[in-house]
Amino acid sequence: MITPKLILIVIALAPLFGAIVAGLFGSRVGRAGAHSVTIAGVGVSFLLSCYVLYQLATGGWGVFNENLYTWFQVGPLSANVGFLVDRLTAVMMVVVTSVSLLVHVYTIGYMAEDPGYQRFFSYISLFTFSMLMLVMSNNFMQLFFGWEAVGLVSYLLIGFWFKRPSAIFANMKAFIVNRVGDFGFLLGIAAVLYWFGSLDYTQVFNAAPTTLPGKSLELIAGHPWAAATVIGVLLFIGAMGKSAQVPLHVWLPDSMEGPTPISALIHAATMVTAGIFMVARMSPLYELSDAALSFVMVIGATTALFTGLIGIVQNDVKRVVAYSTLSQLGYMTVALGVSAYSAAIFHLMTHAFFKALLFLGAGSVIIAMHHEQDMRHMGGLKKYLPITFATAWIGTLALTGFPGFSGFFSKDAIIEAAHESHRWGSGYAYFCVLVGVFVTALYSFRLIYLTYHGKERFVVEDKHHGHGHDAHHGDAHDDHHGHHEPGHLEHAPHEPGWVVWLPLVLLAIPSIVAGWWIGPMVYGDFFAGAIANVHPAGAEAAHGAHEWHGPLAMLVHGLTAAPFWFAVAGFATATYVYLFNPSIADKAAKAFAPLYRLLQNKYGIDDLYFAIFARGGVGLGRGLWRGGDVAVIDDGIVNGSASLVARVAATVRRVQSGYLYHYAFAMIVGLIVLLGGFWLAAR
Amino acid sequence: MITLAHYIVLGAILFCISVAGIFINRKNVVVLLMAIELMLLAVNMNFVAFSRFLGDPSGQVFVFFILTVAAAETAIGLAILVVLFRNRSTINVAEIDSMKG
Amino acid sequence: MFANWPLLSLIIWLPIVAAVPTLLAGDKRPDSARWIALAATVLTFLLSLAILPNFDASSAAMQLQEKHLWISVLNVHYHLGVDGISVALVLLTTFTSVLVIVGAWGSIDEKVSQYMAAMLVLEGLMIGVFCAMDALVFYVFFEGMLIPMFILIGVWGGARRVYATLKFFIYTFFGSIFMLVGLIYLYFKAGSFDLATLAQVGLNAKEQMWLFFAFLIAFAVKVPMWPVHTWLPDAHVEAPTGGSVVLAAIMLKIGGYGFIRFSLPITPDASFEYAWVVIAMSLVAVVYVGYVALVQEDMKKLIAYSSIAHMGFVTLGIFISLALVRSQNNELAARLGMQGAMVQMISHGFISGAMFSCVGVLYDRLHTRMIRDYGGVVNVMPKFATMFVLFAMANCGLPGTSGFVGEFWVILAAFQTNPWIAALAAFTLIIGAAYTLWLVKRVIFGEVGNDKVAKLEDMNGRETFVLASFAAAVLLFGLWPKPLSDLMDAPIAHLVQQILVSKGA
Amino acid sequence: MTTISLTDLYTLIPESFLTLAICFILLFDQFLKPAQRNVTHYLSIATLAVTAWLVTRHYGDATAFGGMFVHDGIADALKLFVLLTTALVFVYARSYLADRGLYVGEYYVLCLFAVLGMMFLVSAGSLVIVYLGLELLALSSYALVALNRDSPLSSEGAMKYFVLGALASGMLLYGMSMVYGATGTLDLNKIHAASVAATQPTLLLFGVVFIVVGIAFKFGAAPFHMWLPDVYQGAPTAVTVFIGSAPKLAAFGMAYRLLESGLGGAGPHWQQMLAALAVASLAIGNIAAIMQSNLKRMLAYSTISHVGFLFLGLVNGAPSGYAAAMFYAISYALMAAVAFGMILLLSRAGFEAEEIEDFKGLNQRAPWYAFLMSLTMFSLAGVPPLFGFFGKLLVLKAAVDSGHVWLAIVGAVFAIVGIYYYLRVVKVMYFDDADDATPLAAPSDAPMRWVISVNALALLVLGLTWGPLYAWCARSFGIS
Repeated sequence: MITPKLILIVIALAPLFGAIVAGLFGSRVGRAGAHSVTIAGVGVSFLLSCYVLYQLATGGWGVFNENLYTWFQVGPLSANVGFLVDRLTAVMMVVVTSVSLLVHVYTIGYMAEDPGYQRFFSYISLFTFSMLMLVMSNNFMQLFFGWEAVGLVSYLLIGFWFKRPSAIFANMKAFIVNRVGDFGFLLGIAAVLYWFGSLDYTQVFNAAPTTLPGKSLELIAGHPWAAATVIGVLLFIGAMGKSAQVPLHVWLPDSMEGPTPISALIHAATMVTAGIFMVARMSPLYELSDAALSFVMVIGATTALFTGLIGIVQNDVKRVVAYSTLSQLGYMTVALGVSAYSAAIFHLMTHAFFKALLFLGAGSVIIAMHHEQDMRHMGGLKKYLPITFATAWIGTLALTGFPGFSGFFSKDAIIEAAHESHRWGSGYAYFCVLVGVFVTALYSFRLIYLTYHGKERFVVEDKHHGHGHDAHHGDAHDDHHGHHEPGHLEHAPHEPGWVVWLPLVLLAIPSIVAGWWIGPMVYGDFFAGAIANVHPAGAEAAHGAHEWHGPLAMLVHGLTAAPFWFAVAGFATATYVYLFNPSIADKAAKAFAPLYRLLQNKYGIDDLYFAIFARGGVGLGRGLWRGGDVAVIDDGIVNGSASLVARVAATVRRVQSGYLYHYAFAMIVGLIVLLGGFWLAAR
Repeated sequence: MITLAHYIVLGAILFCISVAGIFINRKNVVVLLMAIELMLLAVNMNFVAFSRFLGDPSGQVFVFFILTVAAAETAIGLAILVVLFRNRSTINVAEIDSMKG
Repeated sequence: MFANWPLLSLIIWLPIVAAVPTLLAGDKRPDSARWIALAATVLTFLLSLAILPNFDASSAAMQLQEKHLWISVLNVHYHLGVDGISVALVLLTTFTSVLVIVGAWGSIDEKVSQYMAAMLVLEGLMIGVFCAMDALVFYVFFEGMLIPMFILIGVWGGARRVYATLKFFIYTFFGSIFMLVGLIYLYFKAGSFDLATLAQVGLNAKEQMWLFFAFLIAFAVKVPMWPVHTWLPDAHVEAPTGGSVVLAAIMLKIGGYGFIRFSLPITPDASFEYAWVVIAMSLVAVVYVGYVALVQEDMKKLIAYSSIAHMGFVTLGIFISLALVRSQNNELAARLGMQGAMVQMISHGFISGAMFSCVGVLYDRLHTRMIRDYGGVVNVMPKFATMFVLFAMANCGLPGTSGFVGEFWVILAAFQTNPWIAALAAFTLIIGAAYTLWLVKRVIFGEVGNDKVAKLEDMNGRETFVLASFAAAVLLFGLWPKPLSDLMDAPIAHLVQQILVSKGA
Repeated sequence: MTTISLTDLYTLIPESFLTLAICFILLFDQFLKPAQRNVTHYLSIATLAVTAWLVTRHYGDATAFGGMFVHDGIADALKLFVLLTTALVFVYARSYLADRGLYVGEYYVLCLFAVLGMMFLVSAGSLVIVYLGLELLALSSYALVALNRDSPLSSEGAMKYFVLGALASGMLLYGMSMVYGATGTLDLNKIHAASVAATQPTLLLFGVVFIVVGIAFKFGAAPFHMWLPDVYQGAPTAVTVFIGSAPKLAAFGMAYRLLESGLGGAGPHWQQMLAALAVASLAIGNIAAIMQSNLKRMLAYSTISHVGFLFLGLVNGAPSGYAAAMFYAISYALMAAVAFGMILLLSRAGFEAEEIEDFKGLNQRAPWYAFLMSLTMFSLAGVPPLFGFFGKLLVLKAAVDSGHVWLAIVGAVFAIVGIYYYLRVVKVMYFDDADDATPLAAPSDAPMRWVISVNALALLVLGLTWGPLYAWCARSFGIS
């Protein structure tokens, strides 16, 4: 009996099954076995997700909301594991499984030489499972479960090459910074339980409009905070960690230490958007607090602009894309902050495709360049990697919002929404997202030019003594990071096999066309019921819908709007500086040295955190340990009382002098004391 | 007129002298034995005086017992003294301190 | 079929009695000692499982009661019984004991029979603690435990074992002796040591205060709570692996169990009045001890400190619940917090046991526990590394592992009293991850640290069995803790009712 | 004065038998060659056994000689345990004595005389009997301590014991004279009546102070304890084991007779004094014991601390308190017997196992005895489930019952201090490596091996089944 429930269970568990097989029995099933079973698992999930989306979109199914089993039960309160699948979920499921499937395929090529092949497949399948659990959850507990599980897999994958000191530093950093976010998130969940007495989405959302207003919490005596604000801000702190919003963004660039496929899947397309998804999911709560939304908006805007700026000065091809991801996540967050949730989700979707595309393209370059990631040693790759080159252009155009590409629609909707918003801080947000367009175009085309155009800045040493990239194969404990001299290659770069370029092509298609669904998804009521304030009667997005005349009209309108011209300006600057006159870049760097250094140092935030939290924490710990535990408690009180007893004992021993007359004297003293006591008592 | 109180005070004085003899004496163990005898005599003085004053003979009977026991006690004390002297070649109280602490 | 058996007595005395043949096997026949011990613990475990079908989890009543007159003049009974909380802890004990015996198989080579015998006696006494319904019987088991543990640490321990074991013994004795005086006072008031009777006896505020602090010292040392925790790191560091496992997995739980059995029912008003003391101490444990754990250079010490921090959640949960039910009459949240505390106890049993077993695996190979002597273990021991990372994640409370459940509920319940308490408690998410993952980074990941590490061999079947068993438990109760909550819900609900009632006289 | 009837003698059958038997042994031993000393040994043990049997035969309340001799459950119980402990001592002491050329009849005769003294002491119904019993015990003890005539330590100990003992009995007598003066009688029952009526309170209470001092000395309570470490250390271990065990029972009997039977009316006064002495004893005993390296000396200080605990029971001043104290005394006597017995067991010709260091690595050399010794140490320390714990439990309970909660807390605090030095012995046996790891040659004295094993295991078994014993103690004091 194939019920929706069964289908959903299969969707969730198929990748888990793949992960278990590849992980625990990796050596038995072999490489081919591992990738076959995981790809099959994710493939099944993908197909069924598409089916679910189709059913939901066409009205074949209603919203699915059912508990699978009770996880914990205390009296009337129960925490369950269950699925809430509506259109929002379904879109996320399709995004997750589709990108995941393509990344699985791509990995076959990318990780071909890696000794940890099966392990890698196991991890990414496990990730898919976790992410699905996150998006399909119908309650806060399971949301947190998925939330942390994706964090775990991210941790494992960033540190996949566990011999690299930088990798195992990055993964720890990622996990701990995420934990800072989770700290708030968990408290947010606690606040939800406090006011609603339930962890179930539906119950909470239904009760929210009646429960929350008027409730407040005095975190600091005399300063009551509205309940909705408390919940909103706390939950959003979680999102800040997971979606790498300032000031918890520091982990994401470092996470590029992981293999590129997971940068595409986890750190661009899906996991980092969990925060966006979460806020959209919680929109019924956020709608009750303007303050929380303003907070969200300001954080998002700051992220959008300022992390984008850092992207301009990065030389590592993956890091540029990573900062671009940060910036785009900021856009989504701004959309959330102005209550344009569906726009955020829409951008999330398009971004997933084109950002995965960009990452995988970068990965393709990296393979071709034998794990060289520095753009300063690239250039002119277009003739070697035609497919990658073409798809990279598509991705970049989508990212920069070239009219007609998916990014154009999604981003324009956000900018428009920010423009229309009257919420506190929306002016700042609008400014940030608008300037962000220029920045985006600048770093994106810089990447394109430095990588694919211009002169070749690498040397091919055609040495034929077998020191090719196959040389690693024999060594099981191979450090994957080649020990080549930078910019020296044994072979000319060439397009990797079909498993690599096929996903690029397949991702390029939605990168172009996905935007055309903007009508129903953002301005229609596709998400009605799933997201609050989706209806045209709502505030900001509704304003946009008022003028909504279809995507084509939007396209035409877009050509005259400010964002487009900002993008063009960015493109022009990049083209002039990096394609035609590369020396300007260096001159500019020197001319604006302080600014350049500031960006190079990522505003010093990483260093500051390291000094305060890492060093400071260790220092504090050492102080507490040596000063508190060892000095005061142990040496002072515990051993101190022991040595006090010993000192007293030494005195007592001296009294026991061995002399008879002292003994007798003691007796007399005892007698006199007793007599004295008696005398006192008798008085 | 000699009252009971006088006897009691005398007994107390004897007792104090003997006690003082025990802990002030730092020379000779034999003096200790004498002090002990004196103490018993103080007690006997009390018993006899009380017995006489109360008109109850049992106190005087007790005195006989005490005297007898005191004799035995002295005998044992002297015996120990001899043993001690044999081992240590001294009966100086101030030198008997090999065990302490 | 076991309905009429004195099951509790059986599981208490079977291991203790089995210690005799184990000891008689002598050092010349270590294998017989091992097999006898294994058979005894496995049998005990099976018998303890037999409790479940004969147990009604929906009832808060003490079940499987056995009551025999022990000291007629004092009206003391050998009175055993279990409710859901006890059953959970008994099962934890019997389960862990099997693994400890298996784990000792290869790592203890000297005086095997004595080691096994001490472990068996210890097991029996610990089960006794969880089954005792008479305070004197409880106390006898509670204190009796010290002897085998003292021997275990002292004989098979590391370099500073004498200092550590004396510290352990005297610290614990220090705590419990005041409880003894308190119990005697209660007997004076109630004329009985029966726990149910003691819970009924009326006490005025002053009496309750004194008794509360007497119990607090005893159980705070046992848990251990800051600032009486400093015996634990030393004891753990010096103890043999099995000793550490038992200590962390079971013995510490007795402190938490004591709060629930003694402090709350007997002195509810004082417990409420001074709950802030315990809550403050617990929060210090979470934050302060978390920082201290961060800088440890010895793996066992680090895990020991992390144990203290985690046990902070147990005490926090218990006393938060008390505050909730007393000041807000929020019974549901109180039950939640209490459940959290109890689940945390069980879960910490598995996780800390597993972590110490992990360290044991490494220690057996290189005979060092220093973090700096390792590095890149994953390169040579992939299976082990997988387990280690799993338990590390459980240790930092990753959802899906049992480590999450308790912390989650305690934090959620704490929020209902005061968000700041919850915030400080939730700080463990960060600091816990920091010290655990830093440990993982330094020990497991990276290039092979040195030549000795390069020669390490991965776990053998026996070690895999031990860690896999722990892993199964950690994952089972992480993904599906409901069996635990069902088991303990009724007694906790009852307890919450009980502490709601003031007993001022 | 009533006439002396046959029933009076009948009441005294155990004591009479013992007296005759001692005289017989004293004479008989003269005709034995040294090689035949075993006859004396077994004869002595048999005498104790028969006496015990006679005691049980005459169980029940009776008085003799106009109330001078009291025959009640308390006396009987104490006598039985005195006899039992002495028998244990004889068994433990034999090979030690034989190895050192001390295997002489005097040892047995003196011990038996001391036993006789104790039997009278615990049955005393009059100040005279108290004094006579006490002196019989004391004089025998002085001689016993000096038994090894060639040992300087032994004679020094004896001299200290003698002088201080004489001083103490002088003080006791002085107190008795005051009490006599205040009450006009030597009969304890009449003194009790008079003390309740308290016609001469000042004089009476003045006497009470001195009597308490005498009792405290006999127990070895601080600050009247100074003799104890030196005597325990100086005496041959075979003697230490005797004076360290049975006389505590007698001292309890004496305290009960004097303080409760006699001076019960002054209870509140002497209870306060005992409380003070208890605190002092707990403190000094436990603290001084920590620093000792000589096991006998350490056990001596530990005795002082145990006396402090025992006093907690006496402070109670009610039957349940006395029962607790008696229980404590019994448990202590049994524990002390093993503890000193173990020293005897491990010593051999030319080697005294007196130093704690001598027990190093005993677990490697003789695991069984190490186990027994550690049982004893844990029992002395008061760790459940061993016997010693329940004694502590009962006396602490007695203190709490009488409202002396603070005293119980003091006891508890010093129990913590005390645990350290007992653990040290266990530590030395189990955690340290022996200098000489060769297995210890099993002592040739098979009865001793068996008896000491049973004695030590009894500490464990009685720990689990102490109910009947306590019931017996309680019954003796009229608690059902």
